[in-house]
Amino acid sequence: MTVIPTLLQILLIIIAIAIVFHKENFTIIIYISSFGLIAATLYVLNQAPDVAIAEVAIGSAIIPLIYVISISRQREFIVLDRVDHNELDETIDVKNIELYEILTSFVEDNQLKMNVCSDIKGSDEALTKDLNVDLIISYDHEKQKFILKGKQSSVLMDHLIKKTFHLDFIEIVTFKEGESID
Amino acid sequence: MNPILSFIVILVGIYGLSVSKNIIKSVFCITIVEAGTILLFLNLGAYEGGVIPILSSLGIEIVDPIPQALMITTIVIGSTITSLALMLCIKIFHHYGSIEWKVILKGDK
Amino acid sequence: MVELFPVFFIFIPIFTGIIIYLVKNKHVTSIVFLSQLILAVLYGFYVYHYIQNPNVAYIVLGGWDDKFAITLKNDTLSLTFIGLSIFMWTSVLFYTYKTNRIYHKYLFFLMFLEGIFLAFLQTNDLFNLFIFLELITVLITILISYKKNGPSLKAAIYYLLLNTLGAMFFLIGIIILYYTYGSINISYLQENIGLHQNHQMVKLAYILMISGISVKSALFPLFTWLPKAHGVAYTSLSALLSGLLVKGGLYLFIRVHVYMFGYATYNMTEVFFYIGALTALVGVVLALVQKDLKQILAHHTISQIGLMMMGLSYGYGLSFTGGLMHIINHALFKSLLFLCAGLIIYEYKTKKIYAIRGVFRSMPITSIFLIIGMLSISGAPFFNGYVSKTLIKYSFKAEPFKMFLYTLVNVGTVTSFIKFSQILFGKKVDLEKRKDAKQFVSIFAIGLLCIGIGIFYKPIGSFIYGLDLSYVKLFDLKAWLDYIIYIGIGYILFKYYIDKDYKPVQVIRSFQMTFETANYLFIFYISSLSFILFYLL
Amino acid sequence: MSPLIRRISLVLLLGFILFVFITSISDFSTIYNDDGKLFYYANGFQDTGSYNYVTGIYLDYRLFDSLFEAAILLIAVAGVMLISEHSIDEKNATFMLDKQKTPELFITFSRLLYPIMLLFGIYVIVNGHLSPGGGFQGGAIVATAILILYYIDITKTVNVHVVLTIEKILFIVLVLTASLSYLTRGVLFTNFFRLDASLDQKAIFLTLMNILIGAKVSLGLVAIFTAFLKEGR
Repeated sequence: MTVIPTLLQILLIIIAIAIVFHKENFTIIIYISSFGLIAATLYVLNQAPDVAIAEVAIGSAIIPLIYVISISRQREFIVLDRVDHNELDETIDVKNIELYEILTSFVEDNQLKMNVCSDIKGSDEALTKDLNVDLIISYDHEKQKFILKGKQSSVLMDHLIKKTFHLDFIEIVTFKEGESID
Repeated sequence: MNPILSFIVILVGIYGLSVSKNIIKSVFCITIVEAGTILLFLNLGAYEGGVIPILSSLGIEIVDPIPQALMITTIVIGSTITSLALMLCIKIFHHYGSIEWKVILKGDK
Repeated sequence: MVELFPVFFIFIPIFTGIIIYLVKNKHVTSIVFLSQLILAVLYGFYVYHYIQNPNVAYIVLGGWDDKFAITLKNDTLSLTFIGLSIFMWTSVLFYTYKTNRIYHKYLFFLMFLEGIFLAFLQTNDLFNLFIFLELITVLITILISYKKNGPSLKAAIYYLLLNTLGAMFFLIGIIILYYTYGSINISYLQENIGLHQNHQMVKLAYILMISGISVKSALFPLFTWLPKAHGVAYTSLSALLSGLLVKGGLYLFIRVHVYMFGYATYNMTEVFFYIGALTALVGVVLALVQKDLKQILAHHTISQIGLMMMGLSYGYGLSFTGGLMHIINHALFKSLLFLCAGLIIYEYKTKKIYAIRGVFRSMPITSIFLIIGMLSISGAPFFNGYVSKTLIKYSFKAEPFKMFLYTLVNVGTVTSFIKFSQILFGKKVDLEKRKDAKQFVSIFAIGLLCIGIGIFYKPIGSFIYGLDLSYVKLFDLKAWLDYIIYIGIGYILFKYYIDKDYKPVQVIRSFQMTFETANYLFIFYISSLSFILFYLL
Repeated sequence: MSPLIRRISLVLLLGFILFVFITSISDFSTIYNDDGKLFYYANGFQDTGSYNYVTGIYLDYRLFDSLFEAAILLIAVAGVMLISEHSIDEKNATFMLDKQKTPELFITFSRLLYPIMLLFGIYVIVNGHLSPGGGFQGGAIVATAILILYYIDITKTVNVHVVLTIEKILFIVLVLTASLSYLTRGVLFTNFFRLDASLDQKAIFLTLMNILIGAKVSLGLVAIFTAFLKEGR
C-alpha cells in the first residue's frame, strides 16, 4: 500500500529538481502543471480530497495559465510604429525595410518576439512609462533619420545602441526616469 | 518515511531559490516550497492512518480534518502571491528589459 | 458589548476602506478621519474597562471550546501597540490626506492595512497570525509598488518573495507545534509548552518560527529588503513602515520567544544579544555611507532594530522594558524624521544630501522638528530616545565588551546624524511653499510626544509597565558628558573620514545583495541557529 | 564566492537541516498528539451539522480565518488591477501578434466542456457540506469554466470594474452574514441557527456561506485572469 505514495513522492522530488535546474521557462510550466497534479494525487492518497480539488482547480489550471500569459508577455518586444507610411518616398522606404530587418535580427538575438502595434495616442514618455511599449519609431524629415525612443533603464536599449551605432540613418533617444520626490 | 520526503521537496525549493538567476524561477520555487509545506502538513495528519474526514458511519477512525481546512487557505494565499509576483514580473521586464536578478538590482543609487 | 470592541477595531477601518473604494468621491474620503475618531473613542472605553476588569480582553469567536476555536486576546503589550497604531495612522492620514485625497485606492489599501495590523496584534491563534502576516506582506507590496517606477517595482518583488519565504517557515513551525500539542492557541501553548520543550522536534519548530520572524523584523543578515522597500515608498508610507509595521516582527518575537516559549527555556539570550548588536552595527555602517536622505533614515531603522533586539533579548527586567519603550519611541521619532525629510524633499525636488543646503533658514518650523527627531534618535537627555537607551544598557552595564559594542553603535548614530544635519546649514533658498497646515499638525503632535515622553517618563513607565523608572536620571552628569564626547568623536570622524568619501566608503555604498545571496544567508542563518541550539547549548 | 563553492556549501547546509529534521522526527510518534482529531471527530457533526468535517471547520469553528482568506483574494485582485492599469486610452490600438486565431478543434471542445465544468463547479459549491468541496474549490472550478470562454472568443471580455464592485459588496455581505449569529446566539462568527437546530436548518447556513464564498472566489479569480490578459493592451 505504501509503495505507490512513496514512488509518487520521489517522482515529485524529481520534478522539483527538474524545475530548479531547467533553463527554459516555457517548459517549466508543463513541469509545474504536472507537479500540481502529482501533488493533488498525493493529497488524495493522504485522505484529503478537499485540498486536492482546490489544488487541481487552482494549482494546475489557473496558476499555470497565468504563468503562460506572464512568460509570453515577457518574450514580447513591443514596438510602436509612428511612421506615416504614406509620406515616405522610395529611398526612405528601403531604409525602413532595412530598419525592420535590423530589429528582427536584434529581437531574435535576445530570444524575443516582436509585436508591432500602431494607433496609440499620447506622449512618447508617458507611453513607455505607463503602457509596456518598449520602442517607439518615428521619422524626422529634417534630419532624415529614423528616431527610436525607449527607456534608459532597459538593458535591451543598451544592446540596441551597440548594434546600431554605426548606422547613420538611425538615432536613438532614451528617456531617463525622473527622481520621485513624494 | 513520508514526512521526510515532503521535507526534501521543501529543501529542493529553497535550493532553487538560492541559485535561481531570474525572478520567474524564484516564483516557481516559492510554489514548490508551498506545495511541500502542504504535503508535510497532510502527511503528518495521516500519520496514524484513517479515512477521509466525511461522516459515513460513526466508529470509523478519520484522519485529522484541521490540517485540510488550513491547507485550503494556504493554497489560496499561495495563488494570490504567485499572481501578484507574476504581474510585478511583467512590469519589471518592460522596465528593465530583463528579469535577471543581477540586471535589475544593478545600481540605481 | 465591550468585549466586542476588538472585532470593531478590525472591521471599522476595513469597511471604511471598502466604502472609499466603492464610492470614489473625493469628499467621501474624509470619513477616514471619522473612522479614526471612532477608533480612538472605542479604544479609550476599552482601556478603561480593561483596567477595571482584565477578563474583558479575552473573546472566543464562535463560542466553542477555546482550545480549538479562534480567540482574540489583549494584554498590556497589545493595547500599547494598538494605541500607538491608531495614533500613527491618524498622523499619517493627516499628513498624506491632501496630496493623496483623489487616490481612493491608496487610502483603501492604507485603511485595510490598519484593520489587518490591528487584527494581527490581537489574535491569539497561530494560523490566524500566519494569515495576517501574509496579508500584511501582500498589502505592503502593493503599497510599495504604488508609484510603478523601476525601483519601487524592484523593491516590491524583493520584499514579497523574501517575506513569503519567511512566512512559509513560520508555517512549518506551526505545523510541528500543532502535532505536538494538539492546539494552535497561543495561550494554551504558553501554559503547556513545558510538556515537550526538550524534544528535538519542538526545538526545530522554535528555530523555524524564529527564522521566519527574523526575516520579518529585518535582523542581521536578513535585513536587505528593508532599505529597498522603505527608501522608495511614499513618504507617508515610509514613516508608517519604518515606524510601526517593521515592529510587527519584533512584536511576534516578543509573543513567540519571550512569552510563548519562555525566554529562559532555551538560553538564547546571548545569541540574540549578539545578533542584535551585529544588526545595529551593520545598519549604522551602511547608514553612514549613504547619500540619499531617505536611504539614511531607512538604514537607521535597521540599526535601531538591532538596539531594540539587544534590550529585548534579556526577556525580563529593565533592559526588556527599555527595548519595549524603544519600540514606541523609535516609532515616534523615526516617523517624525521621515515626515520632515519628506517635506524637505518635496520643496527641494531632490533626495541627494549634498544638493540640499540652507534648510534652517528656508524652512524654520520643519527644521526645528527635524532637530527634535535627530536629538531623540541620538539619545540626548530630555528626549525620549535617552530614556529607552539608558534602560537598554541596564543589564549589561558591567560587561565591557557589550558596552563597547553599544558605544560603537551610539557613536555611529551620532556621526551619521551630524552628516544628516549638514542640510540645515547654508544660505537661504527661495522655495515655493506648499501651504498645508494639516501636515504640520501631524508633525507637531509627534514632536510634542517625543519631548513629552522624554520628560514625563516616570509616570508613563509606572502606568504602562508598572515599573519604577527612577533609575534613569535626567541630570546625570555622566550621561551628559558621554553625549558630548559622542558628538566630538562623531564630528571628527565625519570631518576627516566620511566627508572625504574615501574608497572604502564608496565600496560599502555600492554594496548590493542579490536575491540568491539573501536566500543563501537565510539558510545559513537557520542552520547556524540550529547548530547552536542542538549542539552548543 | 564562486558559484561552485556556493552550491556545494548550500547542499551541505541543506543536508545539515535535513539531518536535524530526520533525527528529530525519528521518535515523533512518542509525542504525537491527536487531541484535535478526537475533538472534531466527537463533536464536529453535532456542532456544525456538516457531514464534511473540513467544511464544518472552515465555515464554523474557524470562520474568522475564512473571512480573511476571502479578504486576501480581494486585496490581491485590487493590487493586480492597480499595478496593471494605466491612464492612457488605447481602445483603437492594434497588436500584430494578438490576431492569431484559436484552432477550431479547441473551440468546439471548449464549447462542450464549458457548461459541464460550470455545472460541476456549482455542484461542488452547493454540496460542500455533504461531499468533498466547498466555496473555495467550487469557486475556483467555476472560474476555470469562465476562463474557457476566453478560448472561444478572445474579444469577449468581462467588465472588470463591475466585477470588482460586486466582489467588494459580496465581502461586506459575507462579514455581515457571519456576524448575524451575535443577534441570535450571542457569539460572533458562527452559524446563526441555534446549536440544537435541525440538520436542515444548519445546512441552510452552510450552503449560503458556501455560495457567497464561491461567488466571491470565482469573481476574484476571473478578475485576476482578465487583468493578466489585458495587461499592456
